[in-house]
Amino acid sequence: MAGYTAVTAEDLAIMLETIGVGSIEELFHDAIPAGVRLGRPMDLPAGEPEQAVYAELRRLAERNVSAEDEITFLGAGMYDHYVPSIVDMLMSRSEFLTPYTPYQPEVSQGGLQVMFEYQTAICELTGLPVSNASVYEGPSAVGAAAYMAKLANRRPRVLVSRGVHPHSRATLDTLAVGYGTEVVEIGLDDGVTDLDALREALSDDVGAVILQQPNFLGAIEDVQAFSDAAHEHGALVICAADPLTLGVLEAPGNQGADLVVGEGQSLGNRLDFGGPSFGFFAATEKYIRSMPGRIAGETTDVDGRRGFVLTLQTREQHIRREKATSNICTSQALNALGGVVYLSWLGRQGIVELGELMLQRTHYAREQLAALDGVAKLHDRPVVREFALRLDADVDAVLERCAADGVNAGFALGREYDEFGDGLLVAITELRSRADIDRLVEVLGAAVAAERSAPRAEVVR
Amino acid sequence: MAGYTAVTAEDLAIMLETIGVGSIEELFHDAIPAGVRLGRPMDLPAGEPEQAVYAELRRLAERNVSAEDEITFLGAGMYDHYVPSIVDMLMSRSEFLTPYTPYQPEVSQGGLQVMFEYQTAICELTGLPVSNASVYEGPSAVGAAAYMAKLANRRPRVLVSRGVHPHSRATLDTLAVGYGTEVVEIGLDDGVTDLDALREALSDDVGAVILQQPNFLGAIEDVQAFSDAAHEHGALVICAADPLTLGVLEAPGNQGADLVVGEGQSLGNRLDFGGPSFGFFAATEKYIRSMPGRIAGETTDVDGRRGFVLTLQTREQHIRREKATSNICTSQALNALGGVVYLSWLGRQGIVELGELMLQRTHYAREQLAALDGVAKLHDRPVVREFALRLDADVDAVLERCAADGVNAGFALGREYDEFGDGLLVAITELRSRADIDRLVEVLGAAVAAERSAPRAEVVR
Amino acid sequence: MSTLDSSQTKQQLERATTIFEKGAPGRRAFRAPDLDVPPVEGLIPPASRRAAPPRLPEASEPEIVRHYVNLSKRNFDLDSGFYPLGSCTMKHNPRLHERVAALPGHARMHPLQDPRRAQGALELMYGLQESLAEIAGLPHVSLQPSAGSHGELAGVLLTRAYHADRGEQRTKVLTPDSAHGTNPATVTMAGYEVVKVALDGAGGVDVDDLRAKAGTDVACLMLTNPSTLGIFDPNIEEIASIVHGVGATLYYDGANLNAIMGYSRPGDMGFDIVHFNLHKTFTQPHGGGGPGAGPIAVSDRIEPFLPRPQVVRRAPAVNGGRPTPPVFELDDDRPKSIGKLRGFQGNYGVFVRTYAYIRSLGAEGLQDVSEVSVLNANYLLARLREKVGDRLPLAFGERCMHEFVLSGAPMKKELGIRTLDLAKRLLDHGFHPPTVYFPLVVEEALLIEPTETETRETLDGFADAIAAIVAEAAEDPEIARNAPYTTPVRRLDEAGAAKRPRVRQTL
Amino acid sequence: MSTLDSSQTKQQLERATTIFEKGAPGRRAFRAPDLDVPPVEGLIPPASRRAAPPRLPEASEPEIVRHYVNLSKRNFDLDSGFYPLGSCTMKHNPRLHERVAALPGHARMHPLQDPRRAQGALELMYGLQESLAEIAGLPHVSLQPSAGSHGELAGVLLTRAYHADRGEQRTKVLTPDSAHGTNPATVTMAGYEVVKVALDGAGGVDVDDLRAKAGTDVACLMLTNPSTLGIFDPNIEEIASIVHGVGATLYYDGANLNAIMGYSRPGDMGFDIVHFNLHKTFTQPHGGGGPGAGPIAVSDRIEPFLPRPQVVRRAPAVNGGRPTPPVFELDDDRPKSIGKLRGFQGNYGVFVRTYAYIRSLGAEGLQDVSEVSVLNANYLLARLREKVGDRLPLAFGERCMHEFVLSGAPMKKELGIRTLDLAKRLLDHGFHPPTVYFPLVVEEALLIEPTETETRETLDGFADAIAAIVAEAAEDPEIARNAPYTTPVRRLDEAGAAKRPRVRQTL
Ligand SMILES: Cc1ncc(COP(=O)(O)O)c(C=O)c1O
Ligand SMILES: Cc1ncc(COP(=O)(O)O)c(C=O)c1O
Repeated sequence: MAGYTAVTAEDLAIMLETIGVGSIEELFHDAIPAGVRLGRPMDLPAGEPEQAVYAELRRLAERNVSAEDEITFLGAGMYDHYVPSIVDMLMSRSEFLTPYTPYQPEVSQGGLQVMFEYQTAICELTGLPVSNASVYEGPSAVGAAAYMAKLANRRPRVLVSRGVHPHSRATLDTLAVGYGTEVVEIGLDDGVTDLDALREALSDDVGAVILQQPNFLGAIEDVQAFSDAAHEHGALVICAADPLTLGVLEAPGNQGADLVVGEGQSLGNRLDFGGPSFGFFAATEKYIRSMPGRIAGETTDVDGRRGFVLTLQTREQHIRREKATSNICTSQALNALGGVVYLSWLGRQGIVELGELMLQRTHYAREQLAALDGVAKLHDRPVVREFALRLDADVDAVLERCAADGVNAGFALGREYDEFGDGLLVAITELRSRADIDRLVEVLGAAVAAERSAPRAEVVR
Repeated sequence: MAGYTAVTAEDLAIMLETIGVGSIEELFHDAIPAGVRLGRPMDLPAGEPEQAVYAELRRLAERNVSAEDEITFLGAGMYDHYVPSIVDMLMSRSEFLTPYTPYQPEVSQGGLQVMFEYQTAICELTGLPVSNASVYEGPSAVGAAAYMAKLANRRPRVLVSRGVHPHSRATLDTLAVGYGTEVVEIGLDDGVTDLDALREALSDDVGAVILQQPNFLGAIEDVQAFSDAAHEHGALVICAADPLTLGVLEAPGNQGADLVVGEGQSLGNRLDFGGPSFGFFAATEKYIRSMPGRIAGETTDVDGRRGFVLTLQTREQHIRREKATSNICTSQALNALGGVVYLSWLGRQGIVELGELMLQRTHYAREQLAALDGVAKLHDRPVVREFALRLDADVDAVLERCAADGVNAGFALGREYDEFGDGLLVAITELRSRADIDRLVEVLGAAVAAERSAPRAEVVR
Repeated sequence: MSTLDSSQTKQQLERATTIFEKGAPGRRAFRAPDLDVPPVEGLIPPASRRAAPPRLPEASEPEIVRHYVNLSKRNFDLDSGFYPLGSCTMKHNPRLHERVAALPGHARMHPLQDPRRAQGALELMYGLQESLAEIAGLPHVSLQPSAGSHGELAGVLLTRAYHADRGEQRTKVLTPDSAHGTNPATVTMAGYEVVKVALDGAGGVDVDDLRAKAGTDVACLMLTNPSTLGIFDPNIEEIASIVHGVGATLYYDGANLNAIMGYSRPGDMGFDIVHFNLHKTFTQPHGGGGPGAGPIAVSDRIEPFLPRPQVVRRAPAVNGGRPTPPVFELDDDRPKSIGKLRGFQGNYGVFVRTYAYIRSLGAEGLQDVSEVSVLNANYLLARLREKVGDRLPLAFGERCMHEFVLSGAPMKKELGIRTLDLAKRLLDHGFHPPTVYFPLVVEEALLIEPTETETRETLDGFADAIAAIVAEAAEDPEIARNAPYTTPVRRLDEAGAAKRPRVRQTL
Repeated sequence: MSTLDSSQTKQQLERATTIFEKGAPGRRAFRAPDLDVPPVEGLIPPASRRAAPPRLPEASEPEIVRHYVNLSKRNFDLDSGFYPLGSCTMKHNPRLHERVAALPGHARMHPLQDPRRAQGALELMYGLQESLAEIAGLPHVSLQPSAGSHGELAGVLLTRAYHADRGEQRTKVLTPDSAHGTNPATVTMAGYEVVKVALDGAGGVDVDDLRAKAGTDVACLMLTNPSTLGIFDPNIEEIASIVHGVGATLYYDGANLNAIMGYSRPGDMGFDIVHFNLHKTFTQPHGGGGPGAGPIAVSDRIEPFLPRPQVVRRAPAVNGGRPTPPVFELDDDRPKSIGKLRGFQGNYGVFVRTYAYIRSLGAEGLQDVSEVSVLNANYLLARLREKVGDRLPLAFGERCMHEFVLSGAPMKKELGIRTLDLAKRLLDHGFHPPTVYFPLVVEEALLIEPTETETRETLDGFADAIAAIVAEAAEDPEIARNAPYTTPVRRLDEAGAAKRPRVRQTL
């Protein structure tokens, strides 16, 4: 057994005497009715020393093929970026890692100021004046945004682009059942949201329209056109965005979006097989009192010193309970710290340079790949860091061949889009060099060629 | 180029103006005579961004077969122990990682108290009343100890057991040339220092005798007998010890040793391909003013608060210069912190339990291995955590076969001892389970068998 | 003796400056990799191209490090001191967990990796599901929810799906007064009406009130047990049977599971759904407000509706006589599922830590956790009763589980200091205060949860500090009323902050 | 306003307690793995068996963590503030280096691993040797020495071996007054006599004195350049030629290499041996007093004597047409070698960090380091002259390299505060003081080295603080004389500590 308790035999004797009971069991037996006592040890493996637990977790890690083990072009919502060492260092400082939510601001100025700085950075990126201090992650941020829209205008319906991440749409569907919003999907037209279809579906019953920038197929959406259409009907515009593209892409807040939300992982957070990362949530001034989650605000102390507090708490569950704007409590403060440290590290010029590098490499990769036999662009729209292809071969089989060559060629779109059963989504980051891309071209080209010449085998389960 | 400087164009202009020069070059050209200016860029690879440097260092790491990649029984002075996570965490705290030697005690109480605690732990382990705050590492600690003996009694000769680590003996030889001490080796007799030879070599010219506990062949030395013999001639007894065995072995300080020194790596320090780790250096009261290195002492401040300072600094180079007891300045404070954190984690009972575990597994491994065909004990002496075998087969070839099976069977004694060309030194730690040992038995047994049956090949370079 | 300013500490003298106020134009830490492909202009249509770079900080790496390291020193943290925040289970965060979570095979693992190449991650998640199921006494687990409140939302949505599947339309969810705010907030978000159940005189659910309110329009009862009063409800069996009797589901807020592991299980009490706070009971560091994870365990009748995907184990195939290892898969094919609550498979990094914790402690260790957490709470309670029992009486009963609630009402009345003042004054003593003004049912409440990882010496020191503050207030209440004095900033103007919110820096 | 004790900070109020004073009998953090072999009694002969367990601490893991985390907060550190400790090059320590050094392929690598399975480590060491050789302008490098002073010892022992090999017995080593204490201490340890060389009026070596003392009994000149006065010796070429003229070796103390990278090289100045302080110039964190590494670069004539083993590269073999990669080996077969200075191959973990640093910066970046370190020093010097030039004049000359020495003598005389007082008062301003009372040749010396990683704002702030202290002393010197006030402890009784040394805790 390993443990972190500290009760010695002497402690125990003194403590029991002080309490006035004869044994620890007594405390439990007095409190827990006999009918619901377990009465047997739990059936779990025996505890192990630290070295054994380390070995076990290493064993499991080695059963995974991580981005450290292959050249990966997998993206689709989370991206293999370089996490700078200072992010790890700061996130692992006890003073940031171990406190609770800053309920006592006098001894939480570090965390509170980090939130304030984070909010500032998110506002600047998104082009909106208000940000909260984080929500869970990207897809649930979309669901939370639609709920906020519901609270704001009580309209029964939201429209969501099919270019929005499938997980975001699925999450929205799930949550909307709860708060009673009807979700209507707007299809794609050649890689981007079908604006005509959107206009057609819009009405004064529509509380919000939701799009993603760049969209799931990597394409740049015309946010302004989207906003104009929606605003004509008084609908809120919710834009899910990839924050790391916002050094080169116009801020959605400057293109009419009322809410800009999204997945923050690309900002200095690990992949972690999907989490924890953070979601961001920014809005126009009007919605400041409808936001979910913690918000840090600047103020002064009794002596006039600058300080920070959790503010506008009357929105929140612990004050307003059933009337709260959200039920969120614990969110992702530490991950958001990682985000703002990353953005500070990247800096004003760096975020543009990084965006430009991704843009150029993505263009290069797209053109090189599309020139392969049996490979074509799925759409021709401008992209930033990810793009979709069509393969004239079984995508899964091609991916399997590439994997055998140490290359993860991307995401099989058929996993989420029936209409793109032949689709492959390829993501580029600053970690994928031209040499990596050339390798992908070589490996994918060979795999497609092999699949096209191979007699199509029966699919065996 | 990557860098950590912060001079913007505006900074530069202001700074140059303040200084009163027109360019940075001017500062250099004014100061450095033309004849010794380089006049060309240095011929080094171009600087790279963090991600590229990380990738390069990972590439190099992967060209190594570390203790993470094989089952290793390699010891011979450094051991693959589990380094608890709290050691890493504390060693990487900025507050411990980045300060200099504590020259300003008012803002260095953390580091100074750690030294004091470390010294306390080393005293307790070694059975001696005085410890310094660390020296570089094990072998040079032996050299430093002999120098201290020289300063103490000015005698021209030291005797050193052939059971002392070959690197310690080599270091002693190198340094003794400098301070003009003659080094005479005392041979081994059935695995331990030949006491008769020692007694014979002793005279009143001998300033110190040096032994190692357990010795390089893993055997427990009779420190008391050694001390008694040496003290008869007024020679100092210097015992190099493996500190992690001192939970089960008597403290050399209780067996007459005047100085106990050694390699601290086994106390919570990484292997690091040989360093940095730390050396420890403990002595009887008499030598407190002859010690090398920093020593922390307890004192009080002007208000009577308990505090710690570097003390007895008149021994040191920065005060006494050519009359100093040693030239050491920067030593191994951070590694010593790792050591005392490790010892705190291990604790009073833990160091005994760990010693006992090694003892039992070592015994098991030794008996199992010695029972193999073509394998015999090199000596029959009691051992704690390491033991020597003789193989009836080419040792290097056997090691190579074992390595191919993922097992590093140990250290070929022939690398350091001509007389043990058939010798293999096998080390056991808490990380080598019975299953690992059984695997070694299997693999080594097969390797020896294969070598014995194979026609002896010509040695090809 | 003269100091820089004898009335202020060094931290107090430093005006807080943000990272945006540091640095200088042109400074930077990041260097981009060289552009290694032929550059092409105009890849982004002008209307979509950002005109000016976002005004992010411009600072060197050393400046950034120093800024955040110094900021960190303006936080109180668990690695530095006692943090008895009730309902939050501020127990020691083992660093082993950070080490294993950082292994590249976990940390740099893409969530959409082909499951055949993610067997380690899936095996871990499956193993964790199994362990949590055993701890909860409920057979099925979804790891997906991101925190406790997210688990609650999952639970109420599951309830909705369950009733809908049976063709029932229920409208109400019952929850007692002592419930955490997330409970009613969740109910609203999930489209139900909150109905409050009263407490009885002992702090438990008022069974008569429950019986009165439990009709067939009730979809669910949400209960925290032990409650936020630190009381294990003695009528738990009756409560369960009443709720079952009307066909509603039973939701167990597991925030307080730290009190009962190995002693009692929500499933055995008749509950259908329980959430775990892995960031409370299972040592995930709180990170100053997350991340966490809020897995749920459910009964058979709820299982069909669990979020997708679920991690499943396919029976090891027998391959030419030799059994192959089991294969783990992500099962997305769940026709009755409520769907997804978030992206991907949940906060895997948190699962790694929890898995490591459960493997470290085992059944015996987890039971020890509960034993010592209850022992420590009762010991601290006894010490406080002995010292300040008249001024800060226990709100209900005689003993407690892993936490307890004192009322500051007599102190307020007799000494003229409020619970808030006591809390602030504790800061000067180097302790983090308990949770204050929660649960709402106790006047001037102090909710104290010491956790099992604290020593007796620490508990004694805390009791002494409380006693000293109470004694001090008897002399001079102004001292506490104006506390704290030694913190980086003193009492802050929260009302002003809310009135004219400044939630970002003007750049 | 009333506080706990208005005249003391929280840290000052806490009595320092050691880890041995914490915990309680029976507490523990470590759990041993189960004994998995049949236990055998009596494996250690009774006389060698320890009778009672060593009285190590008995504490739980949370207690240990809290103890050391709190202790850490009683340190000033470079990640929190300016640390202009002259001659120590307290530059930013990039965390990238800690990350890469921790990779198991480096960190968990046994030093006696078969070199064929240690090719990464050997390639790294070889690459580092090459880089250091280029930076020094000397063709051969040994990485073995553990610190600067160890490098010095290596250098003087090499000198001895060199002369011995030529059949010469020389007895003296020259070193100027401004030398660091390790220089003369090393000379003694290596069995030579120290002969001091005077300085000229400009702070350089007095060439006449040198010429007078440079006889054929001189084995070596040890010189620091730029000197510890921050002065690049203008007569360096003449100095070298005088020393060469008498057949002695030239040893270059490279502690100050940060000033000249890319501008000038010891080898090109005629030196035979130079040591590097990887913990100064190359960012290895100082760790509160180590670890460091002190590699040496040497000329051809010294090379045969270098310590063993050396890392060598065997020319890539051509294997059936395809060239195989180069193979790195440890060459132990060096008949003239002075032998070993320590175990194994040196402080490899430090080499990893240095290698990463050199790869990050490249030639251009290292030159930038020197440029900005000199720029920053001259800027700070200019600011200080402007503000306090009369009270704290520059000891020699007008400008400096990467550091400079002020004399506190006028301040002492005119204001009645010593350099020590100024240093202690700086602590209250949140700055680490410069090196004080060194070099010895300057009265009341302050040796100030800002390094290249500090911003202009920080330098300005430091200059302002010095000016404020000087101004304050003009008003009331007692303030500085009794400083510091805000540190965890105030001035300590060092004399008492040395008189009755308590160097361990009585258990
Ligand atoms: C009783 C109780 N329920 C629910 C929650 C909400 O959990 P989370 O913060 O993980 O969303 C909390 C958190 O404080 C709690 O104490
Ligand atoms: C000029 C000079 N030489 C030598 C040394 C000694 O270096 P180390 O501390 O690495 O032994 C120092 C260290 O302060 C120094 O400043």
